[in-house]
Order: sequence, then structure tokens, then C-alpha cells
Amino acid sequence: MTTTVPATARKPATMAQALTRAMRDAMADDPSVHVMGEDVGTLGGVFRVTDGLAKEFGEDRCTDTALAEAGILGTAVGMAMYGLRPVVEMQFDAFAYPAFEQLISHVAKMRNRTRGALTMPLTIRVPYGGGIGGVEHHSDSSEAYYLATAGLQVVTPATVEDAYGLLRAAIASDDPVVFLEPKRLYWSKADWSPDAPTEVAPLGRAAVRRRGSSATLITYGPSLPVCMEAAEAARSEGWDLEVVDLRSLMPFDDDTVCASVRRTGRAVVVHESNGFGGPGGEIAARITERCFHHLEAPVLRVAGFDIPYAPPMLERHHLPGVDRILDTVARLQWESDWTAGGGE
Amino acid sequence: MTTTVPATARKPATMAQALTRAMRDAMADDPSVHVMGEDVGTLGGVFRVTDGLAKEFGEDRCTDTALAEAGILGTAVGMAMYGLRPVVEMQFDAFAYPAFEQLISHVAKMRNRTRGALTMPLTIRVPYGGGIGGVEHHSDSSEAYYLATAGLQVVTPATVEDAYGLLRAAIASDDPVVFLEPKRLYWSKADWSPDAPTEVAPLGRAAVRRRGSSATLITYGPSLPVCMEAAEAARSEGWDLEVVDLRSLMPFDDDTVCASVRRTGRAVVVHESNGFGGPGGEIAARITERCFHHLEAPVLRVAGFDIPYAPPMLERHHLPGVDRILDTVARLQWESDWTAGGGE
Amino acid sequence: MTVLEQPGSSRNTSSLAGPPPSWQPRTDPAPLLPDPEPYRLLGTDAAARLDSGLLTRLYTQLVRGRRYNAQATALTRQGRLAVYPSSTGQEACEIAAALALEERDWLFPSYRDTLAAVARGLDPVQALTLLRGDWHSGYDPHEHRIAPLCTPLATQLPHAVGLAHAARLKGDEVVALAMVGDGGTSEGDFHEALNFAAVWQAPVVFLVQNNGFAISVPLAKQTAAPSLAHKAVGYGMPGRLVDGNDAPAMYEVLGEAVQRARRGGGPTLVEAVTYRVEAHTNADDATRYRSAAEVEAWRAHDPIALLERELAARELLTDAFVDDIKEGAEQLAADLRERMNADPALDPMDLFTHVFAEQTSQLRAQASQLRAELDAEAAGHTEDAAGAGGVAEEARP
Amino acid sequence: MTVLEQPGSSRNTSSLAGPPPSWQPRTDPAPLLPDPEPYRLLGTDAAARLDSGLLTRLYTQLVRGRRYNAQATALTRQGRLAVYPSSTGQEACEIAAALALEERDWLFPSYRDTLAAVARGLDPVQALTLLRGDWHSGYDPHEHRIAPLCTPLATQLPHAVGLAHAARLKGDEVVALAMVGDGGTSEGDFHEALNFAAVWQAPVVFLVQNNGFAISVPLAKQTAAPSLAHKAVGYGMPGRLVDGNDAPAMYEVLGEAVQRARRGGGPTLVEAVTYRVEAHTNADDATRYRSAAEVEAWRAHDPIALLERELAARELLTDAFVDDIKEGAEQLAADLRERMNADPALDPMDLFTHVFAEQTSQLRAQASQLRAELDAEAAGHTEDAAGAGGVAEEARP
Ligand SMILES: Cc1ncc(C[n+]2csc(CCOP(=O)(O)OP(=O)(O)O)c2C)c(N)n1
Ligand SMILES: Cc1ncc(C[n+]2csc(CCOP(=O)(O)OP(=O)(O)O)c2C)c(N)n1
Ligand SMILES: [Mg+2]
Ligand SMILES: [Mg+2]
Repeated sequence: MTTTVPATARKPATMAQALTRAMRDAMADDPSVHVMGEDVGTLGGVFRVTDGLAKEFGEDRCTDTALAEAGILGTAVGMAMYGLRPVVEMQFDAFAYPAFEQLISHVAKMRNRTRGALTMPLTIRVPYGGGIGGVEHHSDSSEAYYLATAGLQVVTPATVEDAYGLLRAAIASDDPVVFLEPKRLYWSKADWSPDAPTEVAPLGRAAVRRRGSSATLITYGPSLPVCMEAAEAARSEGWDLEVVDLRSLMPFDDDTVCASVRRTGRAVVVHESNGFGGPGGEIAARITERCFHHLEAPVLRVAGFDIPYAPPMLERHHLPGVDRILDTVARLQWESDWTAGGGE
Repeated sequence: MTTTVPATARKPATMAQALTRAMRDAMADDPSVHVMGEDVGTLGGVFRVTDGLAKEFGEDRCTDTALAEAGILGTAVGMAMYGLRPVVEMQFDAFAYPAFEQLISHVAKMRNRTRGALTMPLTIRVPYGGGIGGVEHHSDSSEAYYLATAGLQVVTPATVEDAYGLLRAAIASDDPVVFLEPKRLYWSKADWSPDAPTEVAPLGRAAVRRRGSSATLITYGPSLPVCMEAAEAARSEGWDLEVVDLRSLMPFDDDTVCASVRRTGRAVVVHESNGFGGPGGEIAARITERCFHHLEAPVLRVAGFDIPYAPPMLERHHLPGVDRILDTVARLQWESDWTAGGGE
Repeated sequence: MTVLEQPGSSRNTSSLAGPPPSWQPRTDPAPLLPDPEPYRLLGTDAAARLDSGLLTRLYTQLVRGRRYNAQATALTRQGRLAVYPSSTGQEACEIAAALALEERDWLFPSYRDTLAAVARGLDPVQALTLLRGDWHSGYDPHEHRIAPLCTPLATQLPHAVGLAHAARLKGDEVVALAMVGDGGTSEGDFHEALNFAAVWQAPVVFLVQNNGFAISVPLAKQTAAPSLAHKAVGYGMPGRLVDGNDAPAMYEVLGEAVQRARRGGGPTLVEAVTYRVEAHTNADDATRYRSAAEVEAWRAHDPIALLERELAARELLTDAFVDDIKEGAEQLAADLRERMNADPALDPMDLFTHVFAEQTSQLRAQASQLRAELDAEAAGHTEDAAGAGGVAEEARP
Repeated sequence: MTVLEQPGSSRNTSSLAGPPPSWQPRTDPAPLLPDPEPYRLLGTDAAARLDSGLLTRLYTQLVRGRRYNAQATALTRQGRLAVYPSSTGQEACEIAAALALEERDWLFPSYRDTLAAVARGLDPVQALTLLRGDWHSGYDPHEHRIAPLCTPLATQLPHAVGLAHAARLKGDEVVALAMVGDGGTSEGDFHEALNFAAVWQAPVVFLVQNNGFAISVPLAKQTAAPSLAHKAVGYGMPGRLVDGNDAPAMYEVLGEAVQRARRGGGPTLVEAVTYRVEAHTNADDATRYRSAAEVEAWRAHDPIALLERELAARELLTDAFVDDIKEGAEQLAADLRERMNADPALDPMDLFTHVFAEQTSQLRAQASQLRAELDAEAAGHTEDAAGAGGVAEEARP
């Protein structure tokens, strides 16, 4: 996982392909890695992310399970107790909900409960977020539930390279990782060589995706490309925006985030998940706790509305887009003649 | 629900008794109110909160169900579809997790999905929080999960009067309410007359429990008595603390909270649930968004640690206590010679 | 002398032989067990007793249903539907489910069962709203007593039980019929729903359409049971196994179960053995997981063909009759096509209207924000406020 | 001519009669069905063939188990245990579960099954750690291959299936025995676990202790099934119904199921009909929901008394024998009492040690905070840092 590849070897690959490759390489390196879930075997998953794994490693290593998410995660817990390293696929975010009791009451607690005697080296892959025209229950952003659960690591890639690197790191972790895959980036492409993967960052490190001096956009997963686009568009308004991709929501990289905000003095958190009770509140609160006297304006949030996910034909109004981000940046109290009254 | 009672008629009652009385009165007033759950009938619930209801209204109105939380909530959804007003008891917070899919994918979404044709006048009573010496899985604070779910109202009483008033309001609401009952306050007592209940505040209104000018403690449920105690203790340190009891986490009473913080200029959010990803982040973030230029210091949080709930013999170290609150109040940058560097 | 002299034990050892005291089998399992073979009428001697009127009625519905399925799938190719899970090959189940119920009864369809809803009287455009994507559910469930099409598998089953139980508590003789797939039987909610129904003796009929697959996963990876109908005995309700492509057999078995439920006899589990002739949805590639030969064998056991054979034997399958039905079906399809070709009227502000009965201050603020954005958009200031409007076609599984 | 000439339909109507093509009962249900009456040995002719050595071994364990239960309950009264769910009356199930397994096997106990864990060799103090409250689980599960005592009902069952499946994949002949109560069978996890086990043919034995109640809820409100063992047929595994107070019968049935699993024969569901003679826990008031007469009837069917009768008939129940066993049991109790009377060594900093393998920066900061508070406390500045240390006695259900 530490080879660096010359740029010449790189060619376009999708995030889905990088994820497949990460599982493939992990399975080849370590016979204890087992992939399981609904339709992950013969079909290769409804998003084809496990394509070819059953063929290469056999159905015992990449297993089509019965249709029961609590059963999938619950049996994976037992497999982990016996020394395996299960990689579980939940078909869609909303279909992980039946497995919540197993996740919260067992997966997250097992190491702590047994003082380290039983560990849960589980990776739970959850395709999340909207923007794919899915009918209801196919576009939820469920990260807030995972973040509120002590004992879970929560990781999400936003780039093709990270898809590979973070998934390898997640599978290698001795603690459970909820690995959130942004559905609408599955077919995003980047020049990347699946044959000689690049260096893998450890979990818990954010990445500065764009340097800027006016304000920091803090985001992750599906909203990263939107923020990058917004940062480009902001140039014509005279704002030079920095963009931080969190990559790992837990552990949270306070250092990188705060260093950026201390430098720019302004921050907007952007995510798709509902605003109220969503990750943005935690992120804004911890930045404020740590960087209060560096802030020229309150940390603002651009998030999905506080509504059940919108039907496909209306989802573009729900999702945080470039204009909504720019409108929010504009509210970061740039005028010197600002008078009291708060952000509203 | 609008009668006001002379103080003379009042006598000591526990929160559990007030809750029982609220269900009793709601059942007497409205034949569509049905109570259901594990052990709620013959036994009267493991906390005795449904005591006497099966006797008074029969087992069809107060029903001992089979042991299956998704089944309980799922059948309650169907009952609500047919015009009943189910009041569901989850025996302990962690045992509501098996019902999450029903809660998130149906209860919270039904009105919106059907454009108001099917409503969910459901009350889901969840005893929550610790401090009762319960073994693991008996002391979770699960409010963050509910807050992150659009379409749910989340309500929690901290006083005997509110236990009655808020539960009546929850049962009367045409939308689903997750009604969080602080376990360790079940036997808290107050002078209150069960025979002529006092006025009932609508859902969504916070209450200022103590006036003060130095800083505002914002809290709810089990942490209210701790905050009141802390406010008393703070007097000797020269701080005059205001205490706001949120009562309803969704809808959230921004007005009352912000009015207080704008006045005091400093705020600490206190709750038992894990800090990271807990309600405090949302609360601190929205206060900061709205009151930034009134704040003398960042909004700080005192919360449970980011760990699985502590075993009984260690729980006092986990729970936010008076000293931890006072230590945090002390960090609200009272010195004028404060120099940059953030809250840490 | 013995250990039982310790406190907490009893010295009374008189009734020591014999079974445990409160043990008593409460139900005889024998009548709960399904037949070993799927129940059939067509192609058997029993077919003779079938009423011709019923057969032509079923036939008409099957043909219309097949045409509806074909049209809906065609609409996905024209971009008018985001996705369509066809019930082609399963029409006998869908139609029988709809016809077995009375008006006052309730139907709880799964995401694949738009046809049952349409056969029950629901406007096909309303039935397809979810799959077109303009709203989550396109109809008022109370109008035809059809619960919203349910996507999270098996979660609709406890709803059916609760509704039926509530109706019974109110003294209404209402039956709920709930539909689920073979895959859905593996979910915990299936188990909990059947158990609640049996304990409450709720008037519910559970119809499992065993169409051989849950997306790509064949039944053998889903269960090791003798049949899915055999699950009934574990709840204490009768299990019935039926040839799901035999429309009159389906109609009879479901009808009996509905009547039994209405009479207070409690729930029934019906397994219909059928086959999903087309792919899981238009977006699925079924060749990845099954052979053309298997599909062909099932096409030969087609529900319409089975019924045609009986109608032909009765000399009812005249050109005039068939043409008439085909014409009706074509009309249904043409009407559906035309109406689905019109863009639905959409108001983005609806996103906030039905979250709660009373809008919260938070939602009011968000609604104003969207209103302002829409106004700005209308004023031509911005073209794509979301920057995320593009939907990757491949991203629809 | 007919409708099937439409695209998507087949004209091949040759095989129209006959059952659906891919239909085939894969398992004969008959051998999966449990006996109509609970299997018994004691008090029947078959008892004669039982080995006296086995009987005395079982008896010794039952007596020790009863004493252990009594001692643990006593510890709750002395404030040394927060709560104790006694298995008094169910000792035959607990002991048989422990003895039926080999060392390499795994036991998955529910929260009531500390006795089975102790009988398997676990230190009783470690078994009671959870209930004393110094930590969540008091032992290393790998040491005796005992999973942590499981409080969320039925959630341990899929763990047992996964572990057994993993062992089989690795080629190890390990069997998992998972324990659950009658109430727990209503949970979705029960269903999903049994289904996975049957599909995978995993070497698991599911032991349901039907003790008549889930806290206050009697079996009749939990299920309408002929027996809980009848649920087996719906998964395609054998169901066995046993008198759970008949220790040799329990031992035999569980032993057979374990052997069957080890030989690759797949899972078995065993229902033991027994009774919870004491209250749900020390904090429960069982008189609220059941009659003294019912309890008395069951005391008369006590597992120890049943076995004593057989031992007496064999003239094995000598004073010396009984005294010896009683003495051993008293020693066990005295040792337990003594060790539980010592305050456990507790380090609050442990709260942060095992959340993750590597502590996060956030947890490091929180640990420093607690360390500072503890130091301040030690320095006598504060007496009660939490202000929430008082535990309402009534608050423990
Ligand atoms: C709880 C849940 N998990 C997963 C899915 C994704 N999913 C949609 S359809 C399907 C297969 C359903 O199979 P079956 O129940 O046999 O119904 P069929 O599609 O054959 O009609 C799956 C896995 C879902 N909708 N809900
Ligand atoms: C998922 C879940 N729901 C509820 C509870 C609370 N609870 C603890 S024990 C119990 C009754 C269990 O009954 P049964 O399964 O028959 O076991 P028994 O107590 O009779 O041994 C209940 C409801 C729980 N522990 N887990
Ligand atoms: Mg199917
Ligand atoms: Mg029991």
C-alpha cells in the first residue's frame, strides 16, 4: 500500500472500479477478508462494486446472503469473533436501518465491552446520498446516526484515489468502519492506476483539496465536487475559497480543519444530509469551540433541508448546490459595517 | 387541559405517576388512544408507568404485546392508519433500536409521502438516559438518532408537571412524537395535583427555569436538575446562571434560547448523551449562527464522553455533573486579558 | 435429607412423573401444514367445476395486466418512468389478490405490485407516480384502501396486521391482504408480522409471491424450508401452497383465506409459486444470474396460456372475445402512454408542505430560502440552482 | 390469435398441464416436525437405560447450580449485585447446555444464562461482573469460548451462526450452542439467525428455554404456534421438543443436536419446556402476573426432584452422597460470597481504554479531563463530581 506510481501509468478509472479493486487486493492479501451481502456474488452488487469477486475468490469468500440486513450484520459479527474480517455491503443506506440494533448494541460496543478481548474488524459498506434519481428510501444520508454512536469509525471517500485508499485502510482497521460510498460518485472518473495503487493515507486525516484565503468550505463525500465547483465560481465574486475534504468523520481531524479556519477566519460546512441534527452541527460547534477568536463570522451550514429526502424530480432543489453555497458564503459578514443581530 | 389549579390542591407526585395519569386521562377522553408494548398490561410496565391502565380500560386498550419492537411499532403504524392513536412503550432506549427501520422509513415519512392523506398520530415513549445503575444497554441516550430524522417530533420532560402536560400534548399531536422519559427522574417528586392538571404548554416551547445574567445553561431531561444544582453552586463563584429547559428538541424553540443567550452573552449546552454527534453540536451551532455577535465566548458543551455508556459502578464519571459544568462555565473567557488560541 | 430441603425448593414430589404441568399443545399442527404440491385447478379434473364467467373475468384482467406491464416497461425506455419492476408472468397473483378483496378491505402492496393496485381500481398514473419520481406516493390510500407501495421489504406486513387488528377492535369486518416476495420472507419484519397476526388472530392474508428470485439471489440461497408456506405452522396459522400461475386456483385460495379471516378465523399464509419472467427491473440484467432455458420453461407455464387452454377447451376463446379484450387492453395502454407523456405538474414548495401538520419555524425559514431561490431562477439569474441535477443513468439499479 | 402472440409471451403451450416447472420440494417436512409431546426420560421406561454415572454427574451440577442461583440472588439483597435474573427451576437446561459441548465449541448465553457459563468452567465472579456493574463483560470470551452474556434479546443468535459458519469455512469442527428465551423467539433476529443457519447448514444448536414467561407476558401472548419447536420446519431444520426439567433428556437431545451439527448435518432447534420458578429478577414482583398455584405445580416438577426420584430408585441417593454434593455446593457459594464481598478494583480511566484500538485525539482529550477531575477529587476538592451518583433502588427493573 505504499508504492507511489508514476503519473504515466495512470488511466481513467471510476470510483466503483477503485472500490472493487480495493476489495480484490484486500482479499488477495488476506484470506480472512470475506465479502457478504445481498446480490454481491453472482450479480456483483446492484452497483457492480463487487463485480468479479465471487468468480475470483469463490462464493465462500464473496457470499450472496439471504435478504435480511440484521442477519447479515449479525452473522458478520460472529464471523469476526472467529477471526474473519468481514466486509458487509448494505444495498442502500435506508436498508441498513434493520441492522441498527446489531450495529449500535454490538458492533460499536464489542471491543469496549470485552476490554479488547473481542475485536470487530468489520467494514460496513453503505452506498449513501442522493442525486441518482432514486425513489424514496434510495437516497438517504444516514451519517448522523453513525456519528452519534461511540465506537464506530465513519469514513467516506470523495475521490477515486481515496475510494481505493480509504477502503483498504478500513478493511485493515481492527475496529469497525462504516464506509459511506457516495452513490452519485460511483461513476465519477479520475486518472488513477488500479494496477499500482498509490499511497494510502491513514484513517482520520482530512485533505485540503483547494487552497484559498477568503473562507473555508468544509465538506465530504458527494458534496466535494459541488464545493470545488462553487470555489471556482466564487473567484468571479472575488472570493478565494479553501476546500477541506474531511474523508473521515470519526476520527475527526480537528487539526487540519482548525488550521484552515484559523487562516481564513470564515467557514461554511456543506453536506447533503439534513441540516438539523446532521454532522454540520457537530463540525460547526467544534470549530467554534476551538477557533472562536479567529472567526470573523459564525460558521454557517449548507445542508439538505429538514425534510424526508425529496422525490427524484425535485431532488435538485433539496441538494446543496453551487448557488446555495455561494449565497451562504455571501452571508459570512464581509461588510465592515455589520450590525448586531445574528446570522439570520 | 386548560384548567388552572390552586396551589392548595397540590400534593407530592412522582414523574412516573404524572405520566400514568396523562395516559389515563388521554384514554378516558379519546377512545382511539391505545397503549401497547412489552409488559405494559398486567404488570404495568417495568417502571410501572402504565400501571392500572389495562385494569381500567381493558387489555384491548392497553395491550401486552409479543417481544418484538419492530412488530410493535410496525403494527402501531397500521393501527394509526385505521384511525387509532397508539401510544407505544419501548422498554428501554436501546431496545428501540430494532424498530428503527419502521421509525425512520415509515413513521417519520408517512404524512409527507402521502401528501397528508395518512397521518401518524403516534407517541413512542422511550425511557432514556442513565444514572439508575442499569447494566449495559439500559442507559443509552438515543436522542441524536431521532433528531437527525426529519418528520419526528422529539420531546422530553424534566419536571413532574411537564411529564403530564407534554405527554398529553404528544398524544394529542397528529404527528409522531418520540417522547423521551428520563429514567432517573421517574421517582423525582413535585407538588402537583393529578386530579386537576395544570395548563398544558404546546410542543416546541422551551422554559426558562432560572433567571440569570452571567451565562445560560441550555439543557433538557435528566440534566435539568444537575444544571439547577450547578446554577445554585455557581453563585458562590460569582456567576448568576440562567437555565433553559428545552422540553422539545424538535420543534426547537430558537426564540427562547436565543433571547436568553443574547442577554447573557455566554452559553453552555449540557446533556448526557455522547458529545460527538450529539444534540449539543446542533444546539451550539444554531445559537452561534443566530447570536454570533452577542457571544463573549464560544458556546461550550458538557456532555457524556464519546464512549459506550459506562458500567454502573463508573457511570458517575461519565455523566455530566455539577463540577464539570462549573469547570466549563469557568472556561467561558471571563478574563479580559484573553489571548487568541481557541477554547482548548 | 435431599437437596430440595433447601429454601426455594419444594418437597412435594407426588406428581413427578408425567409431562411438565402447564404444557399443553394448543394447536394441532396437522391442519396448518400446506399440501406437499402447489394447489392447481387448471389442467386438473377440478377445472371442470369452474364458472366460465369467473374464467373470462380473470382472463380479461390478466390480459390487461400483461399489457399494463409491457406499457410501463416501455415507458422506462422512453424516459417517462425512472424504473419499473415488472410483474410480467406473475399477473395471476396480482389479479387474484385484487379480486379476492371486497371494497371495504385493504391491500398492502410491495413495490412490485402496482398491477394489483391498478386491478383494484387505482388510476395507473397514480400507481406509477412513485416510479416516475414526481412524488413518493401518488394516491390517497383511503380512496381505494390501498397502502402506499412499500419499498423497504416486508415492512408493510406489520402495518397490515395493525390495521386489521384495529378494524377488528372497532368491530369492522375488514380484511387486510399483504403482499411480499420470496426474498422478503427472510426479513425480521416478516416474522414479527406473522407472529403478531397469529397471536391477535388478526384478519390478515399474507400472500408470498415466490417468483424464484430476490433480484439475483435464487430461492435456494434464501431458504432451506420445504416451502415458504411451511413457515405458517411456526406461527400457528394455516399455510397454503398454490400454483401462482393458475389464476382460478389463486383466486380460490385467496378467497377462502379472506373469508376465513373475515369470519374471525385468523390469518393465513399463502405461498404462490410463480416466476419473474422479466428482469428484476428494466435496469437489471437477468442474464447474469439465470439461464434462458429456465425462463423459457416458465414461459411455457404462463398464467395467460394456462387459462387460454381452459377457455379454448370450453370454446370461449373466440376471435371476437380475444379481440375485444385486446382492444380494451390497448386502450388502457394508450391512455397510460398518453397521460404519462405529459410532464407532471410539480411545485418544489411541496417539499415543505407535509412534513408536519403544522410547519415548524425552521421549515418556514427553509421554505422561504427555496422560494427566494426559485424566484431568482425564474428571473433567469441562475440556470441550475442545485448543481447536482444531472442523474447518471447507470446509477439506477 | 391469442394474447400470447404479444411480444414477451411464449407460444409454446405444450407443457401447460403439470406443476410449475422449477417447483420441487427440497426437504421432506415430516422428519423436521417435533414430537407432539415433550421428550422425557425420567419417569418413563427409557430411564432404565441411563448410565448412573451420567445421572450423578448431572445431579451434582444441578445441585451446585441451584445453590449458585440462590447465592447470586442473596447477593442482590446484600447490595453486592445490582440485579440477578435467576435460572432457578431451569438448571437442567443450563447444565445440559454446558455439558453437551466440547471444549472447542462455543456457547452463546443470554443474560439469564450465567449458570450455563459457570457450568462450562467460567469463574462465577467473572460471570457476574456484568450484573455487579464493574464492567460490561467480566471475561475473555476466547478463554472458555463463551460469548459475552447478551442482553438485547435474540441478538446473540446471528453471532452464533456467523461464528459456526466461519469455523466451518476454516475447516474446524466447532459447534455453537445459542440460548434464547421463549420471548426472544418473537424477535426478528431469531428468525434471521435460524434462516441463515439453515441456508448455510451452519453447525449451530438453538436452545429455546420456554419458561412460560417473558417478564410478565405468558407464552400464549407470545405465540400461537403448536410449540416453539414447530418453528423449525419453516427454516428447514429439525425441531425437538423436550421436557426442560428432565436433565438426562435435555442432555441427550442437545448432545444429539451437537453431534449432528458437528457431522455437517446442520442446525437444530430445541425447545425445552421449563419454568421460571422465581421472579424475572430480584427486582420483579411475579405475584402481579401469575398464581402461586401455578408456581407450586411447577415446583412439583422440579428438575432436581425428578432426578432425585430416579437416583433414589437406584439407591444412589445416600446421605453421604447428598452431603458430599451439598458440601461442594456450599463451598462454591461461600467462595462466591466471599469474593463478591470484596469491592472490585476499578479504574475510571478504563472508560477510554477500549473504545478503539488506537485512542482518537478526541478521546485523549476527554481522558485528560477525567484524569484532572479524578486528581482534583483525590485532592479532596470535590466529593461527588457527578452529582448523579445516587441510584434509585426502584429504578432497576
Ligand atoms: C429492507 C430492504 N432491503 C433491501 C432492499 C433492496 N431490494 C429491493 S427489491 C429486492 C429483492 C426483493 O426480492 P423479493 O422479496 O423476492 O421480491 P421480488 O423482487 O422478487 O418481487 C431487494 C433486495 C429493499 N428494498 N428493502
Ligand atoms: C431487544 C430487547 N427488548 C427488550 C428487552 C427487555 N427484556 C429483558 S428480559 C425480557 C423478557 C425475556 O423473556 P424470555 O426471552 O422468555 O427470557 P426469560 O427472561 O424468560 O429467560 C425483556 C422484555 C431486551 N433485553 N431486549
Ligand atoms: Mg422474488
Ligand atoms: Mg421466558
